[in-house]
Amino acid sequence: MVSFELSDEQKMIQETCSSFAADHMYPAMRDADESGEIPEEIISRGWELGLVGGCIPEEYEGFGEGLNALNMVIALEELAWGDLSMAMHLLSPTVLAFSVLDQGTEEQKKNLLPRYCGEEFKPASCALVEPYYDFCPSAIRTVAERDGDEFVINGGKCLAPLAKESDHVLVFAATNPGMGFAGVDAFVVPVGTKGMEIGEREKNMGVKALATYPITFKDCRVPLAARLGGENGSDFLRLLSRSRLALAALAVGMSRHALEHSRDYARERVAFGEPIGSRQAIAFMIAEMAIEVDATRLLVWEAAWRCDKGMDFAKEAALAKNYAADMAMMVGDRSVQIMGGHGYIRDNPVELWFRNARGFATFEGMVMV
Amino acid sequence: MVSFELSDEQKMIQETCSSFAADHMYPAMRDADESGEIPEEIISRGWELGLVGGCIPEEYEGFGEGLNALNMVIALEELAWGDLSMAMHLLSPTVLAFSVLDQGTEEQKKNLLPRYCGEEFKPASCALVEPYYDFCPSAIRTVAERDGDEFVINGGKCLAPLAKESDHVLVFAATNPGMGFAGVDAFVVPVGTKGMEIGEREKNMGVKALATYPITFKDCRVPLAARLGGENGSDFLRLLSRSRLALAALAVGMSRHALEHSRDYARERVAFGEPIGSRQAIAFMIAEMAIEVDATRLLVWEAAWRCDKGMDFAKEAALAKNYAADMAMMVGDRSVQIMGGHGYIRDNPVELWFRNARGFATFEGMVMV
Amino acid sequence: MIDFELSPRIKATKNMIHMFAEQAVRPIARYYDEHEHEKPWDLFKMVHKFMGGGMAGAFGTSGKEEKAEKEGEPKEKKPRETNLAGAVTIEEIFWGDAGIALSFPGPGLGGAAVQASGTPEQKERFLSRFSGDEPVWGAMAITEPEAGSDTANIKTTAVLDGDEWVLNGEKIFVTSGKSALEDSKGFVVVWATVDRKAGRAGIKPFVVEHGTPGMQITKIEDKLGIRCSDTVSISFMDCRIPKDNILGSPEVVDKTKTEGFKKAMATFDATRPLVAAMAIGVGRAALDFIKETLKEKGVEIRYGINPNRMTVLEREIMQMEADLKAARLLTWRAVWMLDNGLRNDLQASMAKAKAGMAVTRITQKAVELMGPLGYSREYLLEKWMRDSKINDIFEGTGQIQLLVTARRILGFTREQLK
Amino acid sequence: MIDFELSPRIKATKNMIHMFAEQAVRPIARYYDEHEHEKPWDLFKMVHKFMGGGMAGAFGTSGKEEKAEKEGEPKEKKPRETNLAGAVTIEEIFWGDAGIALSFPGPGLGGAAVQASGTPEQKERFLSRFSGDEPVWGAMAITEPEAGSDTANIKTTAVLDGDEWVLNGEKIFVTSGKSALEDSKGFVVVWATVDRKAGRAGIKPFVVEHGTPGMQITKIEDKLGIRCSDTVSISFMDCRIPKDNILGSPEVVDKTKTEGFKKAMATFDATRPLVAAMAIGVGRAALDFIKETLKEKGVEIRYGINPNRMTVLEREIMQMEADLKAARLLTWRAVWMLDNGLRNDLQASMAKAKAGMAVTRITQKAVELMGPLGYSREYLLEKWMRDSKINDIFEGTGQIQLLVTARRILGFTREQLK
Repeated sequence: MVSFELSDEQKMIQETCSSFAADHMYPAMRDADESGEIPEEIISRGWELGLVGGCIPEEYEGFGEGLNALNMVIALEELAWGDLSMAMHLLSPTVLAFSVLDQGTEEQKKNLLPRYCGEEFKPASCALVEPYYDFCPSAIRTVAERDGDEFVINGGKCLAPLAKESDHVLVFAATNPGMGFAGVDAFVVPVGTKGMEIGEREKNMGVKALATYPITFKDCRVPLAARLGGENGSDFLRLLSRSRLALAALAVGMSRHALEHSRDYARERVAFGEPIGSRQAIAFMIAEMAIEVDATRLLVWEAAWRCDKGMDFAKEAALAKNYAADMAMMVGDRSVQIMGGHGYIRDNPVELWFRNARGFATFEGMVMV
Repeated sequence: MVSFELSDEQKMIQETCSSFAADHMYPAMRDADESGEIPEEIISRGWELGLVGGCIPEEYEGFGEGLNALNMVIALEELAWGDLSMAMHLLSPTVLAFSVLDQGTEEQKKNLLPRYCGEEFKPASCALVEPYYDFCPSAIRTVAERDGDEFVINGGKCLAPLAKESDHVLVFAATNPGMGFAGVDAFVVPVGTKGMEIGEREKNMGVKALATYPITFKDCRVPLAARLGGENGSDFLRLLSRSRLALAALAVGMSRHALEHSRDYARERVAFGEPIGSRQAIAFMIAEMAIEVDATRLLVWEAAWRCDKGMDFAKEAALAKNYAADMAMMVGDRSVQIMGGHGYIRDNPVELWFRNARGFATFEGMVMV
Repeated sequence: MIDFELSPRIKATKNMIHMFAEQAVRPIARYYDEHEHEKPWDLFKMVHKFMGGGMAGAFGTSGKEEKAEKEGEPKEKKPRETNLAGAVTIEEIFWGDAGIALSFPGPGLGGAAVQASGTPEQKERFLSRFSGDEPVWGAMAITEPEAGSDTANIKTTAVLDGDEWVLNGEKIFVTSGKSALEDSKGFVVVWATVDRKAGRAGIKPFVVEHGTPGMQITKIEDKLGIRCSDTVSISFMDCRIPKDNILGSPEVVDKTKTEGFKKAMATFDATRPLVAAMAIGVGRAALDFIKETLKEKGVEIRYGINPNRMTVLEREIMQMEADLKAARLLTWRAVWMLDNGLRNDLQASMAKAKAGMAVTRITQKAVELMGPLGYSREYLLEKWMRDSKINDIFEGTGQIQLLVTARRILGFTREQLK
Repeated sequence: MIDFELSPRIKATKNMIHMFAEQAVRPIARYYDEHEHEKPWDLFKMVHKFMGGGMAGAFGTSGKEEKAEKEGEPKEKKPRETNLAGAVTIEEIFWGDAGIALSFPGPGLGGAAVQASGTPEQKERFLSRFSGDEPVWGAMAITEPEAGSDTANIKTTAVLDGDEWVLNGEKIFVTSGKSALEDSKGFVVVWATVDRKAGRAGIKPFVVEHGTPGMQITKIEDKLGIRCSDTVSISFMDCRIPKDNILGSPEVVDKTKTEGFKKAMATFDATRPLVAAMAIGVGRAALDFIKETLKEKGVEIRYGINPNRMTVLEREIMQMEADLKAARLLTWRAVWMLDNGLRNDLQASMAKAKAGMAVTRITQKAVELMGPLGYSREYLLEKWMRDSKINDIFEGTGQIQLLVTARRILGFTREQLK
């Protein structure tokens, strides 16, 4: 029966994440963006929210009941309200951990999952995006060829979060090039493996506080066991779709903050004798921003709900992610426009959201629900 | 040296067409749309403007100095301000006549051009568009195969204006399928030719007063001499581009009228104690409409100017036509929106412009400069 | 607990209605577009017989459902689905055809007004007829030639003369006015002022029965679309109605409290998401048309690839689907709130604004994408483009919806944000 | 006679400037984005030497040209091309880099104000310096913390005390304020009120020389883009300037006539299309980047086919080109009118509104289309997206432009359309 009401557990998650975002993340957002550094303390506090370990069952040393897309998108929205870079940094382990939890072999689970259930934040990276203008997850150019009891990986990646800081990188490569999504597999590659070279930290327009790296693979050899799901491999489209839900949820949270900021500014800023929000041009912009933020959230919720229900949700996740990317740019652009000259100044947060927003069209992987 | 000033001749053309549109076309627009009939008298008066004969040199019994794209787009804008259907009806002979004048053999010119220089309106049709959702002029499916000293035409066409009323139809068919624009030729086919069947008058959403027909070709044989340009054939992309200039100019004229109507209504209609135009939401719509109408006109002028200068203008014409189609729909939609419920009623002209506007995305050929 | 699964009951209705829309409505859609002012009487009788004005979920509830409702409190705990059911049903039926669906018999907005502000006696007197053997229509008359969206500016007057109210004025854009007053034993709810000086506070709804002397239909509009549904102008010249045909109290309360008006607005809060559902139904019809056309041609849509690597056609379809789904979810949220007794005026306006704009865009784009097939009246696509435009206009234009949305979000009054 | 062919003189300048932009400006664009508040002094010297503030066509004319102009009447018959030349030049130089171009030495808006409202003596006194050996900047100070677009609400005061005006107040968003007042022997034109009660009529422009006591730069902004150009806040505390540093008459004419203000607006009418040209330059840079990338990959754009059969990439590029061209033509029309002594305030606003919106959209779309290459600071595309946003904001936001456009088209006054 249709309902839009959060469960008590979800309300709890929402409140905890929301106050953490407001008390710790947002106040540090600007400095983190300018310095490119996220204060240790915020991450360790954020880790205490237990979002990762909270999904991992006890048998793997976690304290949760497994993956729950809806709970996670609710959490992600709140965290991105606080700061996108910090949220993506804090949740960098999700792609590897959740992929293993969802589709890893028992051995992979036992070896890897406990690492992400500790007291301490444990980064993990993933390498999906490639440095081509027309990169497409269905046409990945990095290849993993089987050679005896090894896979040999060749290719180039970019936007791999925390690659240098991590022990492992989940690398997506084509085992059957030309087969589209079905031809892609994921490999757990330890940092330092011969043939895998992590380049200099990337400089991006936005998410400046998030450390991302390019990675090149030259005849990088990994054992068969490194393949997610072992012999059977894994369902890449499903993993991709889970990451799209995560990215869309982040876009909703960040955009919601931009909307709220614009709303408050339009209410308080006086020009020509009245608050600028009392003029239809500004007021209608804000109304449309509000409508699109809510619309995107509902698209995300519905796709996540389908995911949790075990229904096919790949199409819904793609629609939601693409819709979210457009929405975020529209909202980010208007949040600057509404502040006029003040929006162009780095004293104010909107230009940061404007830069971050454009990233969602390009981001794939990087975080997962 | 850059100038935006019309020549005296152009001002004259503009004034003459403008007053004809205001005095004769616009007052009859609604009835013509409802009845599907255009009063004879309007066409015969319109013919007296001499727009077709005025382009045909005396040697072919005309009274002009040949084609002039700029003059013609200026005229077309004014006529479409009056009514789109009437303008397209009145100028239906242009595609055949101007194509022949521009690229016909001497024999074709001598035989055909004098027909369009008389006192009486002389219709002529053209068949370019085909009834496929993805029709594309670069991939025409109607084929003309050479068989001895004849061409054999097979295929189906639609949106052929005044086909039943005309003596000749200029038929565009692929002589080299797969060769794109370069593989297309035009053929002068007399109505009644065996194998060419003109169907029932079409029912369209807009331009209801313009009679258009589907045509099917089953082994329709025409002599080699029927091919425009004879042995050498013709430059189809150039003809297509000339027709795109014409269509774009018509879109500008009709949209300008919709803009003026919206402007006047927004100025006079009072709601909530003030003219609705004194609210930014409506005012900004009108400002954007005005900007886009002017922008499109300038795109059309520049492309027409290039055409007259003998420069390549195919790309410019395509950009202008596509831009014009989007602009016309935006303006048409808003002209209805601004009138609210009154815009939805057929007492008012805006719903007619709304229906006509959508046609420009589909129209190709049909009229030419 | 967040859930997007329709209850079995609603699913069943949905399927039934869809079959009906596909088999009984869609086939005659073109005929009633080409033959404006004709009515599908056989269909009306069938609708009336089998749905007992159930479709009227669109505009308030039928006599039957009305009774059912009396039992439960308005804000009862156990979840109700009446409005969700309405939204789902409406989407299906409007997928069939908007013009015909709008012309269906039932209490309509007039009935909804009686429902919202009538006394039990009035409800019995005015609504019971909808459970009779013959199709009956109820209508609502608010708009006036000079008012438009500006409903506070109503000039039609109601003066108490002994036991009767005397109405004078002119109304336009009355949906199903002819059906209610000439084609059936229905009524129209007329909004008139009992005190011009009192502004909104003076505006009251009055029920005027068919055939009341002094009331005359002066014009039947020719329209761009939804042609099967009649839209009329009505003039009132010394039109006398019983004293107790006023809905709610005749008192002109202080000018800030505008009780009569609030009721009207409450009616709109309930119907706005349903109008959104209408739009969504038409938009879905257009999208389905494109997808079927492509399917026939063996063209598949590659969801999930990089959108910039798609064809224009693919990306447009993807955006249409997302827009349509977004509009539907916003609509479901608004009706769900209503079913659960939550204030939903903001969400109702958001849903209608989104649906109206999304669907006019979708249908206009669809006609473009289908080229000659889109522009030809051989297919219904062009009709859907014409029909859907009304959704951005009636029951408050898209601009009005944005205005209401903005006021609530910014916390501005009508005076602060005009 | 309609003509879109640039005169040989302008063509030559265009080519020269383009070469300069490509070879001297583009290569250092990233450096001055990453090193905010540093200045390319060698480039400035070169610009000053070879262009003699010619680039300043952007913001009023240089001393040299200024002299040249004295000869002809303002509304002379024989066609002038000064402003068209300015627009064409600016597009080329901003194609190179917006931040650096904006930081070029020259009279700037301050010079333009002197030009528009100064006496011959003042023009000589304030503008001659721009023909000197060293680069000099002029700046304009209008905006205040509480005013924004609302220039009529200026709170900075100017009180006549004997032979001096005493200025008090604070200004923000002064472009090149640091360059004018600290890096060179320049000046800033400060808009202050001599009579608060007089509203617009009381607002006058005053020239304040570098190093005038009581004037202090209080803040240098960190910005989203155009980082090479300094934007400063300036405070005035009992800042005393000579009596004859006021531009135009000190008289407060009746409140309807706002002569001083009209002059300022005249300045804006002249500069607005030039700001549009700046936007177009940046937009073209982004479009060129995409087209070159595709060319390298051997991807060709199929102009002329059915747009719905194109790839998303093709159609986006086609729309970008059309938008850019449309903006350029609107801009050329506006400057052509100015060159021919025609009132162009409407066309100037149309051009700026179109250019600002088109180019923010183009650059944002371009970054999306280029995926990881677009988002990376390894390439300049992301910078152009940041730089171009200013074009929809400064010299009057896009909304202000639409407002001005709408007022003129609807024939409404500032009071009728707020």
